[in-house]
Amino acid sequence: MDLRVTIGTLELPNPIIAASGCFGYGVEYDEIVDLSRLGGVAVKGLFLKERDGHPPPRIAETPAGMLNAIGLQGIGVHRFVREKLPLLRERGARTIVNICGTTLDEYAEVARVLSDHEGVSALELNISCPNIKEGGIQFGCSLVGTAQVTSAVRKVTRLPVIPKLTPNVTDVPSFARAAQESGADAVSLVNTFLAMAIDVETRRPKLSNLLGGLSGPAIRPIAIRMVWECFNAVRIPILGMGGITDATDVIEFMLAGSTAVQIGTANFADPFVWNKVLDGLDDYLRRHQMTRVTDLIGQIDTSPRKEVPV
Amino acid sequence: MDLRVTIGTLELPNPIIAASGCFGYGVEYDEIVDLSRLGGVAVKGLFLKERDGHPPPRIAETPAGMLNAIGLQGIGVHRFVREKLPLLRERGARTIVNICGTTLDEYAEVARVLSDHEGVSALELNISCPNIKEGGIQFGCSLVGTAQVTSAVRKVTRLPVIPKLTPNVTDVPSFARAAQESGADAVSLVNTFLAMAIDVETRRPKLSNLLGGLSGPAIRPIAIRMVWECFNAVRIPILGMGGITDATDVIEFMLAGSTAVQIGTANFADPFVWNKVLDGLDDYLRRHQMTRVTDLIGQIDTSPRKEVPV
Amino acid sequence: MLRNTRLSDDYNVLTLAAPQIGELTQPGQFVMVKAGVTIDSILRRPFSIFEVIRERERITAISILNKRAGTNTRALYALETGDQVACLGPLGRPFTTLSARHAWMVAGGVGLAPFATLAESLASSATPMTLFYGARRARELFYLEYFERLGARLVLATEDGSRGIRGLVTVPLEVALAELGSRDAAMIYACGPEPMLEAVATLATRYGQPSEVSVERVMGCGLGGCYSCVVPVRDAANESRFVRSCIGGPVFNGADIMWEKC
Amino acid sequence: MLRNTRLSDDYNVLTLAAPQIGELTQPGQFVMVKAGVTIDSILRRPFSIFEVIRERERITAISILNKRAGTNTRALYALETGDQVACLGPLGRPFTTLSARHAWMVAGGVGLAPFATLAESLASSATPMTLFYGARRARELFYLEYFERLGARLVLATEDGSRGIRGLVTVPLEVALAELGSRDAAMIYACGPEPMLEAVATLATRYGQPSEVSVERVMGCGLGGCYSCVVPVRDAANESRFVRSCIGGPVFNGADIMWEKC
Ligand SMILES: Cc1cc2nc3c(=O)[nH]c(=O)nc-3n(C[C@H](O)[C@H](O)[C@H](O)COP(=O)(O)OP(=O)(O)OC[C@H]3O[C@@H](n4cnc5c(N)ncnc54)[C@H](O)[C@@H]3O)c2cc1C
Ligand SMILES: Cc1cc2nc3c(=O)[nH]c(=O)nc-3n(C[C@H](O)[C@H](O)[C@H](O)COP(=O)(O)OP(=O)(O)OC[C@H]3O[C@@H](n4cnc5c(N)ncnc54)[C@H](O)[C@@H]3O)c2cc1C
Ligand SMILES: Cc1cc2nc3c(=O)[nH]c(=O)nc-3n(C[C@H](O)[C@H](O)[C@H](O)COP(=O)(O)O)c2cc1C
Ligand SMILES: Cc1cc2nc3c(=O)[nH]c(=O)nc-3n(C[C@H](O)[C@H](O)[C@H](O)COP(=O)(O)O)c2cc1C
Ligand code: FES
Ligand code: FES
Repeated sequence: MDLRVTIGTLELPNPIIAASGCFGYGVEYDEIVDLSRLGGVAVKGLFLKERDGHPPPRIAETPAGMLNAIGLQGIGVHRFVREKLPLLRERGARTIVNICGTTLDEYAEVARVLSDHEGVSALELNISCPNIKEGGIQFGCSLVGTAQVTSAVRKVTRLPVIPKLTPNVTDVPSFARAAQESGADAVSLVNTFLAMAIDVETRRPKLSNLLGGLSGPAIRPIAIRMVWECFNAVRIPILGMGGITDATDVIEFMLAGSTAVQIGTANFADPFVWNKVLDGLDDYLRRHQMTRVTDLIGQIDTSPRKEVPV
Repeated sequence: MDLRVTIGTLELPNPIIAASGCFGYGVEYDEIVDLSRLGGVAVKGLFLKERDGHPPPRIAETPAGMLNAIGLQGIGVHRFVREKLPLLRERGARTIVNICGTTLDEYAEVARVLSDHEGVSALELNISCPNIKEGGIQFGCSLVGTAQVTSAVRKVTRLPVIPKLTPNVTDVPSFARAAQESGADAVSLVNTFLAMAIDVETRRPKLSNLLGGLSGPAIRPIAIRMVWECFNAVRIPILGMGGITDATDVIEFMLAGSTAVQIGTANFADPFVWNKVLDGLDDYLRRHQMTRVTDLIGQIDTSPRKEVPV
Repeated sequence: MLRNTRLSDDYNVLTLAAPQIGELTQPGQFVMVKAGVTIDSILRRPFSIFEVIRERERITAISILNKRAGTNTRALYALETGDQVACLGPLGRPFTTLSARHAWMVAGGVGLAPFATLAESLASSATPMTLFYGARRARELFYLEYFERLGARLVLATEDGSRGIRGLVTVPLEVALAELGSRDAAMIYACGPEPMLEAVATLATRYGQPSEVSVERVMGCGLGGCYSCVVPVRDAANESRFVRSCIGGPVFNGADIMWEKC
Repeated sequence: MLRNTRLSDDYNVLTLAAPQIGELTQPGQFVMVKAGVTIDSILRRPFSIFEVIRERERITAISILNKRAGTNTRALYALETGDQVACLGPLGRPFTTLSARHAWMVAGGVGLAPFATLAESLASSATPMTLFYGARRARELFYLEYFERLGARLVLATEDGSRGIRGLVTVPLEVALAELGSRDAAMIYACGPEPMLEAVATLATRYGQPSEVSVERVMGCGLGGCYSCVVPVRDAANESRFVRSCIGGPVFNGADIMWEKC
């Protein structure tokens, strides 16, 4: 079974990637997950400097999903390359670093630092985190901002550049196009949906930050729609995500047009999800007499229906 | 316990309304629901003429939600006033008619027909149905279109005019403002989220129409966020909805800024939801020593948190 | 839930303590059932009312014949006595049983479900009846004695030939229709997969007999609220119009459905 | 799940067939548990490992002490023998038990949970120990004989005065601290509601004794993946830094937590 997929110049042994912010810096999972077996590991969003994030409570559960407002707590890019990258490299993980910035210069600077170090496979540009006021989503919600961040990073690195798009806009494909035209090698989508929950007994928001990002199975049908829209709008590969919990969900995202997928929330619910998904994918291809996973990409059958299934 | 709420000139005995498209024309529920006990009944979207809608399958379940692409099948406004309105009037239901159009003239004409008949309490303008190509969402996704439809209907009726906003846009509050400035008495939100699901075994979309609208508990946290954003942006009342299943959810929507709420999908799952919700609301007010339901509206407590609850 | 009788690895009969529903049931009606909300499914599912159960002349319960097909039917298969099941009904348009004709019931697989109550009703009016019943294999032909006891003639078919005729149940049906004398008349009732219903309705029309078919559409509410369950029905002008099968059906005149638009 | 022992209307002990977890458990560690995904909750929940259960010297199981508080704890209360429970662990930093001091355990309500294994461990090293244990009422003081059997002195407090001292458990703790001779030394362990932990840590500092507290934060993953579970901890420069309590804790030095930022 050939599970390999290609994102720009990056070849992955399979399309299953740990989603940023849902897998720490990867090293936390070293004991229970074979990091080299994953297609890739997208590490937690990194600014240039350390950040302490929002006060707790930072998460809350909602129907078939969860809200988070972590506020991008993180150790900054310099400590990352010193303290975390060596182990990831040693394990043979394909490390995708999710980078953040409050200014274009910061994005570029973080990208530069990472490009200087071996063991980084690609840069995912977080222009879509709904949980911080400065930077991030302020770029991701404007076409110009999306193009600016992408170009700024493109100029300073030869690594694959993957802007991560927000779903909180009217027309996601136009953002995918803006990314493509500014030199992106691929796009990731979706980040979380801006959302909110209130504890009716205390009348307080369930998150200290009031607003947070919705992830998990609840958002999957919307994410699938956005992947399919973008697949029809750009030529570059799509890293699809949003509510994947098993191989069936992976295949749904690939049929809609994803070249690879990321799994976030489901890893919290079950850190052994990876083997389950990889085995399930293999099993599906076998049952359908396929040999290459890439033959799934965008292969939804939208031809007119001959008969209504009963 | 005073459950009365006011929407423009319309007074409702309680804030619980059946959502459009989820309660037929109301008359279907006459045998099992006391229509006069509901705050109001929003009937299925009506064009000027009859429409046959999309071929089945028209619905599919998704995590904590459902997709629909009914395609606004309906009997048209003339048959409605002849065949359905008399029973609704007789039962003392406060009938909110959800009106559709492919042109501004059609919206105005439907509104005019309805304004001529006794028993219509308000007009809800469906400018947000994601399931039809012509009309509807093409108005609802543009500020100008929203303003045009609202003004066109405003001109021909004295009934309360309630544009129903789509959640599939970057900035819902700007649409609420456009509606307010064009003479709307209130806004309804949210309609369904444009979404999609694929059957991985057949590789076909689960809906004949490919795309459909996501409703149900899954969307609640996003809808709550949008209600709260709009509450902070406009003076007119908000009819909040999206995933309400019980009194707790109603209260969450009211705390976020809704004056009234609508229940859609949950009525499919349990057509006896209405008594459960009304009793639960009463019980909550009693427990919290409140006498007026209106004291909940927008009363989320966002003051800085003194201590983290444990 | 009073009793879960597992008939095979896929089929079971659930007895539900719902005497009020039983009192009102007419053959061909259905209930909307839910064994519990899960992350994958919040909506109820439609099931034909299989038996109306009497104890000492009083109606005490109803049952449904369940076949594992997906999320909810799997959950219904796994239930244990005492579990709560939400059940709303009886719903829908029943079969027409006024006819003094010979009654032919055509059942495919779990499509047997509406015929138990229909046979009871036909037996009480002494209408002669035949059950054409097809399944994948002999082991999946259920309740044969039940129908025999009510006086039904049985014509069986299995796909693997392990009992009765090998092939689809429409094969013996066509033979029987061809053998019908020109003055004999049958009323044909059918329930099963949609291609079978279409075949039955087409055969009935070809041989000049009336038919009633019970369609199975995905239903969101069962009450006419959602418009999910439509079938294309011929209107006065011979045009196709989508009719809600939960309130306009599930039983339709076979000749009224525009099968080519299905 | 081997056994569900309901101790009261709110508390139960679940015995889980997880010998491998038992083998590795150190006092103060926890497991991430899930009794089944529901529409309201997909994430696991953290529970202290209560007992490590041995049969004929072999570790056969662990147990957790569960208190009904919401969706998942309600489901765990309702489980029946044989039900499947997902259980991941042991996780987190355990208590420090090297100290040769007198061990004082301070438990509030379900905060008793980590002290059963701690008491076992302390008993095996013959460390003298006292359990300060507070609950709402006498009926909610559990496993007293268990601790007595291990040689622990018990100091009880109930909010309604139905057993031991009336009031919070920090009241007798403060009395005991005040009575401590200047050369006597205790190591104070605490687990319970956060205001209690703060009070214990503050008292310990005031009386010059070391303390370790086990904090209870909402945890999304238990493995350091999500950053949901942070507590503000003093860094070298005396500044507050959020530390993940699932891997940096749940046991912290009481003096390290910046309670005013909690
Ligand atoms: C009026 C009526 C009476 C019925 N009576 C019975 C009965 O007596 N016994 C019985 O076992 N079943 C009966 N069915 C079918 C039963 O409702 C479906 O098997 C059930 O909805 C499947 O639900 P699920 O959650 O198990 O499957 P899902 O997980 O929802 O789906 C599994 C598969 O079944 C298909 N499916 C889903 N719902 C339906 C549906 N309503 N009709 C056809 N296919 C569907 C899906 O497309 C999917 O391919 C009846 C259906 C109708 C409309
Ligand atoms: C390290 C650790 C060890 C624990 N050990 C035990 C134990 O041994 N026995 C036991 O009964 N409980 C223990 N808890 C607490 C237990 O995890 C919570 O009671 C549980 O998460 C509540 O889940 P729920 O789904 O029942 O409640 P929910 O429906 O999620 O919430 C109910 C209420 O509890 C609050 N809550 C939710 N999660 C937590 C949490 N993690 N901590 C505190 N409050 C929370 C919510 O804010 C809400 O007000 C421990 C917690 C931690 C962090
Ligand atoms: C707790 C949490 C933290 C996250 N942090 C980040 C982050 O740092 N950078 C980022 O690009 N996305 C972040 N995300 C978004 C996820 O990477 C992913 O886009 C989203 O959760 C949808 O996937 P899922 O439904 O599989 O979780 C975070 C999500 C969660 C739940
Ligand atoms: C089957 C179905 C049909 C609907 N039809 C309409 C409609 O005709 N007009 C309209 O404005 N909204 C329609 N809606 C949207 C609902 O009124 C409501 O906005 C949405 O479902 C969110 O609420 P809920 O989560 O409680 O269902 C429909 C929704 C469903 C599920
Ligand atoms: S099932 Fe809802 S209208 Fe028929
Ligand atoms: S619980 Fe996820 S990081 Fe601690």
